[in-house]
Amino acid sequence: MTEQSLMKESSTETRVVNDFSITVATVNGSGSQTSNLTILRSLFKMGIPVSSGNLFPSNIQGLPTWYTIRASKDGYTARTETHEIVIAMNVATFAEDLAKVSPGGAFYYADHLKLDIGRDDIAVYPVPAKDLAKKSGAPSQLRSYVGNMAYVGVLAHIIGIDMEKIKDALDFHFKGKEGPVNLNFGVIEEAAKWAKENLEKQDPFYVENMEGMTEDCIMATGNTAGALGSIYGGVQFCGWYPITPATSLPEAVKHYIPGLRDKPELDGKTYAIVQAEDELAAIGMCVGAGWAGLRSMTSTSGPGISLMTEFIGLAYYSEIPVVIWNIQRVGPSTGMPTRTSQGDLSQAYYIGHGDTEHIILLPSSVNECFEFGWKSFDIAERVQTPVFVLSDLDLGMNQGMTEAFNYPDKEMDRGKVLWEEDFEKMTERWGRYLDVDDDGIPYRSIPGNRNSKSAYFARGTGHDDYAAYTEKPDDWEKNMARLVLKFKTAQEYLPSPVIKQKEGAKIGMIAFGSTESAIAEAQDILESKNVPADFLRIKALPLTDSVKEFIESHDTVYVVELNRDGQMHQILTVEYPKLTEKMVSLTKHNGYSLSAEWVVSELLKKEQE
Amino acid sequence: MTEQSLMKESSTETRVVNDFSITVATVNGSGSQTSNLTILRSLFKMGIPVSSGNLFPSNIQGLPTWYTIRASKDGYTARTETHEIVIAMNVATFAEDLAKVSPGGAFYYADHLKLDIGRDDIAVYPVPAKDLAKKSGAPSQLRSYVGNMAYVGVLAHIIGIDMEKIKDALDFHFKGKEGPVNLNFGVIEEAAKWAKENLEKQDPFYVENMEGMTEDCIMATGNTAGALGSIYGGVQFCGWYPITPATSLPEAVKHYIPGLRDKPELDGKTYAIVQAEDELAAIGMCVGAGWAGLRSMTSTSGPGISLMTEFIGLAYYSEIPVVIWNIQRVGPSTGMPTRTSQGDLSQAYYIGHGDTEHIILLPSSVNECFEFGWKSFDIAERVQTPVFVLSDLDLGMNQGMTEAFNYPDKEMDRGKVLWEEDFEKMTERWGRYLDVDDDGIPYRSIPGNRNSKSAYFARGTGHDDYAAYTEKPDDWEKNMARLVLKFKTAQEYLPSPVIKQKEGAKIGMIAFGSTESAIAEAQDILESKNVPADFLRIKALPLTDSVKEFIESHDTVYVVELNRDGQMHQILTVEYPKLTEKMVSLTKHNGYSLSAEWVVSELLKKEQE
Amino acid sequence: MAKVNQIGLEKSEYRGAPTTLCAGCGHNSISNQIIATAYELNLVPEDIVKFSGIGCSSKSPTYFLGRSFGFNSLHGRMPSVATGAMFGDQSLEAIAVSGDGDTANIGMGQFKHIMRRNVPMVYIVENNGVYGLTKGQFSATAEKGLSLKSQGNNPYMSVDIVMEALTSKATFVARSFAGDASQVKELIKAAISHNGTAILDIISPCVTFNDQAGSHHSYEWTKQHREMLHDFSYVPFTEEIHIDEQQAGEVQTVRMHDGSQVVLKKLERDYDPTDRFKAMQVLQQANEENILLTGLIYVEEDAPSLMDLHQLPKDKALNRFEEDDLRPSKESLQMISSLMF
Amino acid sequence: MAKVNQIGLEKSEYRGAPTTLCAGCGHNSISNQIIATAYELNLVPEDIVKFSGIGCSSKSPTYFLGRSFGFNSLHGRMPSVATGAMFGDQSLEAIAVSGDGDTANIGMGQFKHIMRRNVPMVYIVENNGVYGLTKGQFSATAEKGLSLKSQGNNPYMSVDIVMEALTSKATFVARSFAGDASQVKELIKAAISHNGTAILDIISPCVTFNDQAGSHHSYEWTKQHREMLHDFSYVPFTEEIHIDEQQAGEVQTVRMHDGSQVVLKKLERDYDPTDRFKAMQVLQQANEENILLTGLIYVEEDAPSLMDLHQLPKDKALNRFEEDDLRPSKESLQMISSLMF
Ligand SMILES: Cc1ncc(C[n+]2csc(CCOP(=O)(O)OP(=O)(O)O)c2C)c(N)n1
Ligand SMILES: Cc1ncc(C[n+]2csc(CCOP(=O)(O)OP(=O)(O)O)c2C)c(N)n1
Ligand code: SF4
Ligand code: SF4
Ligand SMILES: [Mg+2]
Ligand SMILES: [Mg+2]
Repeated sequence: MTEQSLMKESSTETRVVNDFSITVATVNGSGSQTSNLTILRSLFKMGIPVSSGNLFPSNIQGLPTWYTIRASKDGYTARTETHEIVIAMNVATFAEDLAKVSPGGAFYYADHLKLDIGRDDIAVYPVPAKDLAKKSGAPSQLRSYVGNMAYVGVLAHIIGIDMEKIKDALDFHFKGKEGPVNLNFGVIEEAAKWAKENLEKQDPFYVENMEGMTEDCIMATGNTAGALGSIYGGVQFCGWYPITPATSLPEAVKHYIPGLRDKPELDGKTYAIVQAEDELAAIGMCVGAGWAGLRSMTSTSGPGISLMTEFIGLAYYSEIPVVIWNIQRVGPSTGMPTRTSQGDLSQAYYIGHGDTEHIILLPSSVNECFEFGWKSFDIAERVQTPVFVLSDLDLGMNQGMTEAFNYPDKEMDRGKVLWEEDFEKMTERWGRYLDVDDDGIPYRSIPGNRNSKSAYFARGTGHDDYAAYTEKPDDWEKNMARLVLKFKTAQEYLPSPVIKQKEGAKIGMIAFGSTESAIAEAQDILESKNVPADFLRIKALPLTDSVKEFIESHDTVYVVELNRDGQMHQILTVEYPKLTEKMVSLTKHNGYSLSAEWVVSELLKKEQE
Repeated sequence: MTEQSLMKESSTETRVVNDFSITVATVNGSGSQTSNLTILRSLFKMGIPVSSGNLFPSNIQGLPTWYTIRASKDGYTARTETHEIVIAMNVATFAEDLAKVSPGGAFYYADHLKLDIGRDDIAVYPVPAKDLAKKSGAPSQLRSYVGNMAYVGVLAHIIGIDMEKIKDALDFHFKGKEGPVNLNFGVIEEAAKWAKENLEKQDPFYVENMEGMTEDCIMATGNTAGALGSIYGGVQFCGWYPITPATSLPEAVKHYIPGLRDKPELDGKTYAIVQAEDELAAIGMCVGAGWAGLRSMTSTSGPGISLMTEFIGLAYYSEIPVVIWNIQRVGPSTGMPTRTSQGDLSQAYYIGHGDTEHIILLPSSVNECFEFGWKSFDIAERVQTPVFVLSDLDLGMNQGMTEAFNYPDKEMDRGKVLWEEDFEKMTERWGRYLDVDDDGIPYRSIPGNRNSKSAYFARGTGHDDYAAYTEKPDDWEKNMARLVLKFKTAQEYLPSPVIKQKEGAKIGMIAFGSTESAIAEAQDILESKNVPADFLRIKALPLTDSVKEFIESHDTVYVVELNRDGQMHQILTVEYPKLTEKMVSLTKHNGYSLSAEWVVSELLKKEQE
Repeated sequence: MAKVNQIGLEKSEYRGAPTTLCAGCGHNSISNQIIATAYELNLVPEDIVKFSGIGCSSKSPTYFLGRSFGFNSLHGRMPSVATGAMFGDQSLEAIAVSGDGDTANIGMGQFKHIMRRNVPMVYIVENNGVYGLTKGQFSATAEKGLSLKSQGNNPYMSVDIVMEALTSKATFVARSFAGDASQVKELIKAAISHNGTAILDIISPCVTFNDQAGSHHSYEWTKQHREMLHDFSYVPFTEEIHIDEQQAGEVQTVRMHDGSQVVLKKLERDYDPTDRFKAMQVLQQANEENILLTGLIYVEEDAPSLMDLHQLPKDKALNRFEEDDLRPSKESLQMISSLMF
Repeated sequence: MAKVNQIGLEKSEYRGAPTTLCAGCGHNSISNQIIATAYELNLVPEDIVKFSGIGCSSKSPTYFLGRSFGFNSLHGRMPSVATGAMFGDQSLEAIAVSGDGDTANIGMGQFKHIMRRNVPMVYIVENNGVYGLTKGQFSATAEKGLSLKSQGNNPYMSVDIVMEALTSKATFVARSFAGDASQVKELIKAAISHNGTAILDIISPCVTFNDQAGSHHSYEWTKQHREMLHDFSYVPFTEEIHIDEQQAGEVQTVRMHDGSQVVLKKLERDYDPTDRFKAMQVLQQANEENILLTGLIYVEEDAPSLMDLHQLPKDKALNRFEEDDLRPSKESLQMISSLMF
């Protein structure tokens, strides 16, 4: 550190350490991802809890994109409404980015963007991106990419990122390949040096190595975690069709599965991954595979789910296990493909014509994406029905800090499946849809079973206990009533809600999925404002009784979610009609992930009403 | 009439006149339809209120089918649980049909089915179907068809159907063609003569000419009525795909439209009907046509609706008028294609990923199918959104007595459409999605408008007031909030609920669609049991305030519907969370239409709880 | 005692439930030939799996092979269901039945894509030019200009299943006529021996809605305009082929993947079913001359099937694998975690 | 003053919003040729309507003809939307843009069926062998065996858009290459003159995901393996054609529906674009020789379009009819009621 900056440092009363956000504004396709990940990873390696959010456009190259890193010594990972540090590399959004900086914040900008600053409530740092890129000797098509490394260096110097950790981050990124590591690190060092020589610290933001918060953590996206979870869940078939933001999940399955599952002693693969021609075919293949006894999954987003409607109804009614990931983006329709949402909840719960009901798992963290990756298969096979895993773009595509994945703590549950030996022992007549155990779940046989009593003709048309076609009114009713019972039984196999209590809380919050981080942070803020609130997070639908008890035991319960119509609130209303007076819906739906600030202010507004 | 039967008649204390049901059991594809329609029509021509129900299998030929005619001097048209007269022509269901006959009822059977009767609580009449068919001299492939005329004749004699009216019915059926009329009438007369000579009246059931109930009525199916309504509504484009029970609607459009709409002064057609390759293409064409300013419609059933999900979301969000008839059958999945249901209500209301909401019209009678046929276009174009018309198999495919169609009492409402002259006058900048009138409904222009300011690029992606692509959070929120307002505005264009009151009623019933007849009958029965109940029939969703008032003003309101999960009850719960304590769900879902008996007994059971 | 085949099964053991299709429907004849094929080839019913979509044709798998698993899926979506299911047990033999509406209208996309992937299955299109089950509307295979009383005139160009299959590079393409029991049967046998998607376009008249004399899918028209490409017979790999010296020049044999062979005796034409492009040419000509060519139109025996491409284990069905092989070790997860920066 | 065309419009009036596609993307070149075509043919922008599905290619209609209506519809479903919309105003000229994924994967069914109906429109497939917008997965037109770093090897057989169009009896089929501006432009002009579905398969390299030298959709491969069927030029009906006597034997002219003509000058091959079957043959051969044939591959000018089949009024757009013509009289309803026994 230079003397100057040392001086500055000691003179700054309001030194802010490890608790601010950094937003980088660039053009997509310009190669800023490596730079941003390098910052993120080096902070993480310094022991600082971090999270990231990538706000990118729905095209491939040339449009504005923003990458935000939040460093939070307290471990908060939600989006914040304030922008302490903004790095402006895109001329098109320069003014907007400048305006965004919180008073007292810091503004870095590529110095070839010769634009007016005109704000004196912030610190301003130029970044000599173009010069350094030129100096680096990188070939011209790589210049903007290398130029992006310049802001890493300048930022590193000004806020004090540990250079060793930057090296580690680059090493990781380039899988140890020396060439690119050195090239990039060279530029970063150069930039840091330049900053040291030319810039003066004017803002209060610092990072420092810390301990105790990230040691057991890893960093991954929800989609990678979901893919790995699926692999550890024994996925055997994945039929899918590309769609943002769901694509990276099956692509990660494809990437990781050979290394994890191919074994020399097997004379072939224990899985198949097929990129289908569209979502109807993807789910059709999955339903076929699920029927044929494979652990089968697909991953898509809203438009894909809509196309799958007919097949999901078939799977519900013919009772075929299949796991469907919906990485939600903003709908209706094509909507905003690169923005996050919790808007497909009701659709998943009720999808299909006729009376239906579906199991939904609601992961809230990268870690839980892994967990539900494997659990979803157990549940689907146990209950013999489609299981949705509702993630979202924010959780699925952004690198998030998370506890290391836990190895499955249960043996695989393949459900009620009968093989040859079971049929040989059987004395009664087997019926595919016969409720033997009074739990609504029948026993199934699987094609390939060579026992001559095991075969049946699966169908989406009316069928009786023995899978025979029927139009008899009583057969229909009986079967549909059994399905209701089956979904009651299902509850015992579903993850229970988690409750975080605050002392003296009379009010509660209910939420689910990726908003957990914002709600948990809001809980702390509310506590500090003397409005203690308990928090129940729903992990699955259909609901279990503890949700009801939670509502009953509070004066008011705020149901907070990222959609327009308050879909979870609607579901709770239908399920607990007697408790409707206690429930208040809080919704936000503009494509951004939830912030604690918004939750706090909306809730307080309602409390005052 | 013979002396004998006259004698019998006068000695019968419990003479039952114009108030019983006739069920004919045959094999499908055997040509019994003409016979059954002849009975139905002749009773109708006698002035007796009649209704019919056809319980047919999902195949083309060779399986059991039952046709029921209800004659009701009081004008009740719902299905009844009792079978006063059963005509058994099918050996496969003989025993079952025999068992069905209500004690004191009458059983007619084809006398070549030499089976045991073994019941002495009913009247039994053989029908010499085979002999008469042979005698008729009809070619052999027509014998079973002609044989069916035999039961018409025997029945006619025993219950006293007016032979002139039978002639009228045949005349109508064969469009006056003498050959077939005489052939069929010959067989019927022969059979009646045979009956007169060989049978003795043993049952109390009679028909008699009556007046005052059917004079203003016609007889049609809901699908024919819907087709005609659409034609009078000015349908310009119909894109469809065959599916039971929705097929006959577009087929009727195709049948009737040339005669009604082709005019010599026009050099072409004012409509186009395209049988698409599937439902995705059908709705796609309709959305294209609706966008291009045509009154556009489709007709399908559950599986087709499921396939249309993505397109309906697009139409909702890009605000394109289109009318979608769903002639409901039993789902989920392929379910029971030839059985009736109200199981697609929730699906229609919420269909699509993301937050959506749709307008639904709920016709309860053949006449209302006509009315909603034309009104649906006015509403769709006014609100610029898809409009569902939810009919069902029972209403759509069965011949029902109905008031004659009323000519539209309003001019066509083409909604807020701007043509060249409007743009020429315009001073402000036009925005496709700009809320000029503060009612949430923007002004639209239509392709083909040659004013250079009129063009816009329609899209299912995020758009601003001017239809430009946007990912801005505020744009998204603003537009979605406007859609909410638009659907509030929509209420004023929707048909209001109808209420039928009973004196002193403290309880109410809410129902919709084709169950009206059963509920109205139940109301009378309940009244006779001193349980007066008011009845509100919902004609459209979103709900209007009078529904709320109705619930508020009763102690208990029974929401009666033909599905498993009580879908309307769920919607009411979501819409009126504060009134949930008052609402009780009554559901039945086995493929049969509702009977008043069931409604009464279920309601009384609940009342006693 | 009833006659049994080499594995001791009576023919009745290959039947299914009684048909509910119309008397005289072509689909019933095809069901009978499937039954006969399975009986004559000594197939174990439990080694077969059936697939169908929705339609009269798609109902028919209920009426054969009652001891085989089957899936009556969704309208037009059978190909995807079959694709997924065939991964379950790669030793199963798939027999799929679809209709012309199911395949060429709503199912066009999946039909085309299953051929790209060469999913191992016999894919029979019971082609009657109409939608039987929904009462006689035109399907995409109805000839342009066909007039039906309840439907008027068909204004649109027709789809030729065989040409579509050839264009999609299907590895086995044949056409037959439900009225020709022996040709249907021999072709199904060959199709079963094929390792990949075997498309069989079988004209199967709908006697209720499209059997009037002029219709290209009627018994009468087909009988009159049909021409056989060759005299076709199937020889199981257990039997030897005897060919007269005299006949030698007149006969072509094709060796199927499972070792069986098909013997093609020359009739009018010189026809080589291993040349896809010639096949298209001959067909196109025949179409122009209003001739319906039947027989084995194209076969390619060395293309890998989908299961080959995905390198499934040879000895054990994928659906028999258990936790041991499906869940990676605990150590591997630690290794992976350490990679998750 | 900027140059204007015969109807007084500057070229800029045919442009749209600035492109958001990658620099160098083939799709941008095609947009430019659409703009040039419309300008040169003196088309009134308001007489054109644009359609697309979803993809980078399908975004491109935003970037041309900003004064024309357009509909950016759903992935793979543009054909149905266009079909319905074209009934609205039958005097409009439709220009549709799709991608290979949009057309040959999810859209295969609608693509095939629009050709059966001969919907009047220019249907451009901007064919790059990958899904650009979702970052480079294989589409169905990717050649078998194509290897991409992030995707591995493409195991499935490829779809040939032109062969599909020929099999589906499309009435106008052409192929070109985004890198050949003048051929693209002349073909679009001819396509616009065509009364029916005009399929243009244009190889349009994705510089971001599939432009490596070996790929059959790269600039380099296409440039090297391309062969023109003929020297193609379009002559508007306002101009006369002059053909040297000397050239006479070398030249074929095809009269388009609107009176314009296309002039085909013989190059290497003797090629007659009015013989569908020959076209298939020539293409198939070229495929085997690894040659990409470009030019007007097939044209049939006398087939009725969908609008002809539906006998729409000639003088007035269907969407301009009002209550008078659309609602039958009160008397007619009484008449109908009396028929409702
Ligand atoms: C999604 C969907 N749309 C429509 C239907 C109604 N439907 C049942 S069978 C059928 C057509 C069958 O035609 P084809 O495949 O030719 O079989 P065929 O009856 O002629 O043997 C249709 C449209 C359906 N079951 N599902
Ligand atoms: C129903 C649906 N599925 C998936 C997607 C995601 N998606 C957007 S574009 C695209 C592929 C586009 O490929 P192509 O048509 O070849 O166009 P290109 O981008 O290559 O020009 C996909 C799969 C979507 N928008 N909608
Ligand atoms: S309707 Fe036609 S296709 Fe269906 S069973 Fe009858 S004859 Fe066969
Ligand atoms: S990703 Fe490919 S197709 Fe998309 S804009 Fe870039 S170059 Fe074009
Ligand atoms: Mg058919
Ligand atoms: Mg592409």
